Amino acid sequence: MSTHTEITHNHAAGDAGEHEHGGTAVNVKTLVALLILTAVTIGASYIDLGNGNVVVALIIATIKASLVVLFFMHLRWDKPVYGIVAMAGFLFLGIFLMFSLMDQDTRNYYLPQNVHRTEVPLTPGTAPASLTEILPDTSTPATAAAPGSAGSPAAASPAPPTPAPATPAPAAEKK
Amino acid sequence: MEYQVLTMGAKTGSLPRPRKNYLNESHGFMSWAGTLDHKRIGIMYLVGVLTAFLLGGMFALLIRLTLLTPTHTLFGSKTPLITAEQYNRVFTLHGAIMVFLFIIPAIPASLGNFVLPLMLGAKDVAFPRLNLASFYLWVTGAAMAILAMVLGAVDTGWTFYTPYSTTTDGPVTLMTAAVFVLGFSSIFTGLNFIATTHKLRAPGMGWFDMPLFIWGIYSTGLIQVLATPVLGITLVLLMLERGFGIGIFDPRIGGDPVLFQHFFWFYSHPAVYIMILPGMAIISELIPTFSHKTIFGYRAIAYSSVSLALVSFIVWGHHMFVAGQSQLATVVFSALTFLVAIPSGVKVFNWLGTMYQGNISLETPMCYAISFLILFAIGGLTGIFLGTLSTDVHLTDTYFVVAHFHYVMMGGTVTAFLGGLHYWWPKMTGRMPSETWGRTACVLYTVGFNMTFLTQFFLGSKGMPRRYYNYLDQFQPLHAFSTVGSWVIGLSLFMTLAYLLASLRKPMDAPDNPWGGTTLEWQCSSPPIMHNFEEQPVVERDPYDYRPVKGT
Amino acid sequence: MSTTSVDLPSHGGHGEHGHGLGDPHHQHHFATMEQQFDTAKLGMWLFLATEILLFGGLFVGFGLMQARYPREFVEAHTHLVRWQGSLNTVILLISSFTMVMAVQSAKNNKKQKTSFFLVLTILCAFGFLVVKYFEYSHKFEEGWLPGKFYRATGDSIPGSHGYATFFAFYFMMTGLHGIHILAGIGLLSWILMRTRRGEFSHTYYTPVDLVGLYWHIVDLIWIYLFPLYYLIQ
Amino acid sequence: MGWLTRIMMPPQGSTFAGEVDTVYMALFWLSVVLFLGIAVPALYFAWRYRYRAGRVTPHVTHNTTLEIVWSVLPLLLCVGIFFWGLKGWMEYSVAPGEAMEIQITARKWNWAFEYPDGSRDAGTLHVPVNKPVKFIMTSEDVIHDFFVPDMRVKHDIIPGRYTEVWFTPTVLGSHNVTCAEYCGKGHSDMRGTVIVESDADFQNYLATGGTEWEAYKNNMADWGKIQWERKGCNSCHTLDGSKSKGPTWKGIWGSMVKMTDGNSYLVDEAYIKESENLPQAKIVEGFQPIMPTFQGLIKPHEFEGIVALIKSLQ
Repeated sequence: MSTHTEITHNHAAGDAGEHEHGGTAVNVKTLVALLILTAVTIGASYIDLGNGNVVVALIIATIKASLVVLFFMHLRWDKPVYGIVAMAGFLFLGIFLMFSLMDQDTRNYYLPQNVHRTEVPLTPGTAPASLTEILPDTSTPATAAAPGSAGSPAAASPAPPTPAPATPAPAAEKK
Repeated sequence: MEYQVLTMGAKTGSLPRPRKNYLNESHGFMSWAGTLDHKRIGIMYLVGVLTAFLLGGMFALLIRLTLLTPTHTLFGSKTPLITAEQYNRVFTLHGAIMVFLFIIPAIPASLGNFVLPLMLGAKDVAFPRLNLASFYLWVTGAAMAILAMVLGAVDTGWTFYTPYSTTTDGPVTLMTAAVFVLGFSSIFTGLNFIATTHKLRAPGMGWFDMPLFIWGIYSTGLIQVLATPVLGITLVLLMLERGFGIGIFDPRIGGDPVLFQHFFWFYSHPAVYIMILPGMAIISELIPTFSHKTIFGYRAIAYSSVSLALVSFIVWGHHMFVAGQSQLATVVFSALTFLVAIPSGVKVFNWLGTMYQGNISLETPMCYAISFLILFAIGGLTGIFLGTLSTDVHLTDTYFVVAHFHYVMMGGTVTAFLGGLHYWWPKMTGRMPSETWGRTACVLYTVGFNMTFLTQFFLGSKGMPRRYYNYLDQFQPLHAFSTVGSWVIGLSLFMTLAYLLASLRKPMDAPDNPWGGTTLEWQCSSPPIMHNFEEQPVVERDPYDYRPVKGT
Repeated sequence: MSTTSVDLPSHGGHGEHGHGLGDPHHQHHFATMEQQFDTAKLGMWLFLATEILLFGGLFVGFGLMQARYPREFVEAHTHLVRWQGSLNTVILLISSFTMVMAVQSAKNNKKQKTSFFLVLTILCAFGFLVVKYFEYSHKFEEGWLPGKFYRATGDSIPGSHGYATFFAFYFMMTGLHGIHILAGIGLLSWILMRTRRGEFSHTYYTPVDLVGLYWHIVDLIWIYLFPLYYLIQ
Repeated sequence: MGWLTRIMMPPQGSTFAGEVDTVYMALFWLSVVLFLGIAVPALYFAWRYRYRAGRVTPHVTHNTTLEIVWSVLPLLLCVGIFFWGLKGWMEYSVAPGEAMEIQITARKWNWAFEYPDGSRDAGTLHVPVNKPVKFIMTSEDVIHDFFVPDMRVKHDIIPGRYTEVWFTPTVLGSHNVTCAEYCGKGHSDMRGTVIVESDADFQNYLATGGTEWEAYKNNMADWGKIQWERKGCNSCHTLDGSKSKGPTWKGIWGSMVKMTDGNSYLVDEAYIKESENLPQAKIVEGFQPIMPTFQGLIKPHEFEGIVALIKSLQ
């Protein structure tokens, strides 16, 4: 970068509504800050913070984005309306994300009590393996009423010893 | 030129008409196809959307005719008019054409394009090339949609719900691509109008000196810019799903069909306001002009336009109450949905407040405005049934919903569009359309509309699901009545088309300000000259000031 | 849509009515060049807002699918190569810097410097694409592909669709970003050409400024893509 | 007002219907009042203040009090309506714990119902009167929607996932089921019937195991093959003679089979019946005693079908 720093602030073109903002020095400083932040975020990713990693990464990304918007895109000096427009974009994106996540996170995934007799959605004829994994116990009241429920085909077929997904995956999953 | 003040409905007709106007400035095909003039682009858009309306209307009449009898036969014939597969394609085409090719561009891109710069006292929109590009994107999208129609048409419904749309046969990808292109046409129109409103207002015109039509179009632009990109990406995902099986929406490979609905309605609910806000904006012009009285609660109406645009982004989940979204989301979306009632109510009451103690002349545009008030009231009030959770469970996905959104989109937007068309027709063409025919058509339209769609509320309440080809015999009388109503609407619209076209054969007889309006577009000649105003107008008074001015 | 963005700055180029303030770029419906410049800039920012929402849709889809398949997504993240992402981040940041320098030079009537920085920016863009090429070909070899094309083996939850979904988003988001880079190269070359023809000066450099804004938003999107894909492992 | 409700809404068939109809009618009257509040002034003003040349209109720009009143009043009204609707929704969205569970599988373009005891039926749903019934629903292809107008319930059925809906039927007789989410060519023909019957009739119905098998009366081997898949026999027994965890069914009918205890037995109906109920009683040589009992899980006609299937595999 140092090779470019000899380009100095130009004072010649100061006429006709010229707004001289930023300039080489500011641009170089911004670039250096961005590169340092990149190094920081890469470094932070090697430290295991659990969910904190995502938060740290997104906070640093937001700082970097702000630097780009404020200095490279001149919002620091420009009319506020441009900033409002950009913020509106992010605001409505936030609304979209928030409400969709609200649905996703609070959704109830119902499961039939008698899962062993359920025809597997979409792939008839195969055992609903993913569902049997999720079900903690097949001796639910309804099946207990029918003697010999242990004879259900799904229970009889050896279930693959895979861990259950954290959220119930669609029953359509084939093994 | 001073802001010429017109008092108490003084209709000026004796101004000398300039020899050249935007219509006869230049001639030949390229002078239109390559024009950057917002007025010519507006006219081209008008012809385009009216053609789309005609086409979509034909499909509507065909749908109603098919549902006339439970056997879908006419005159004792044995074979049905159309089969179930054809019926599904017809209602899909009706919906897709009406929504994407007609209503969304109808008011902003045609009337808005023509009037917005005039009202602002500007010579053109901010980006004339982008304006023309937007029109050609519309033409491209329309051509693609027509091509898809010729290639067999799609049967997905205009909502493209997955996984039906990803598994059904037909040129779905082409149709989706058409809508994608139309989406960008809409974005560019909205973007252009926002920039125009910000930067090209006449000297002296502050934000609260703008006509309310501008506020409505501006709010519409906000939605077009902020919501339509999400439609774009949704359609891209849908195309990739069909083409490459990426599986975001496909439950077979781990996707979530309800996710598609979130994506789709995040656009398509705000899109409802892309349709209705310009309609409301026209009514906000018509009522003060024909009441010859200043608008009541200017700021409240202006704010309500913007707040409707904003609220429209946080209520999309009310399309999905029984679609498998979480119960919490359903309750939250229901609660937020009721917020819509407030700005809508504010507008309606302020319009009534404007009429109170006015001096109301019932010319054709005003007839449409009153028709709008009645139809939109029904559309809005039936929205309460659908926003309320317990009744929505029963009513959603039935003809009740069909009737509701036709009352809002057709009873609201199309009625306002017709009102606006008659209002600005003299400005656009320089001719006065026949008042007798106009009022007759308006009354016929209102009667026919209520015959067609009021009936459908009862059908829906009784449990008639929408998009049904076959129905139970018990619904036949109501369906038949609705079909007869559709003929009345059809008649009134053909009548309108006929007398509007007929008026073009007359010599130019429209005065510059036939209705006594106070906004800037009535300050230029009818039709306007190429660059709109002889001199840059300067605004010195409120937009709807009907008080007499000293010295006139 | 990227290609149509060309229209935004372009119509500043030819004032066909030519009765403005004497500047050939002045369009008749603007009172001053400054009003014209501000309007173009506002239009560009509005367009950038649509870009944010266009990409945003994919970010939302990614977030929702991540909530659905948290373990698969974390595992799939480890297949991405951190240094490649980091290198591309640095390349794009530098290109953003050269871009802003190009705009500054154009504003100050420095034709040579403008060209120089534009060329550097274009070179950075190609560098980015080269890294991307190696990244993609690695994914293709290993079968880490979207949706039904997913062929990789050795996942810890065999048969789960979470992996294919992750790579669907990976390819769509980086792919859409890559298309924007390509469009950016086109735009940069176009203003480079116009710079060499000497069309820009301190009174008229709108296209350079607007392409600069576009290029920065492409960088900005990558600033979010980078940690989201390469650093969460 | 009962007559008006009857004109406008379908017959009331469940415990939800009363609540939904009450809210509906309340909203109806509210809408009528508000509609008149808008339409009557609009038309009256148009007549009362009709155009007179030279009349000066007052210059009233706004009235803040009035505008606040007509913003806040609708808001309060809406809050009330929201909570009223929420009340009905809460009942609708949470099924009582003791509800009987019936599984619905929707596909283009029919309904399959499965009862807790494994009985199945297509198109016709039987439920006992005055008892809560919960439906766990899934789709095999596209999104469908289970809509019973008389019960005032409706819910989408989504492929790859289960959704739930419930009601307590209160009126004996048959009620229509329709699909309310567009699903293609046969969408409008995707109808069914809910038969609400007394508890005794319902138990009687279950004892016969549904009516689905009647379609196969003349071809019981096909019915047996369906059972072979559904009951999971296919996971251990093949039909083509190839080896699996259990003996193949091909060619065993009427043959003598050697057991691990050294004896041989004739494969006939009695032997198959014993294998179904007491699988560990006799183990075919060369196989492990891993088969679970199917006692009580196979209805007479299903057994008949399986026997017919084995007979056909000569």
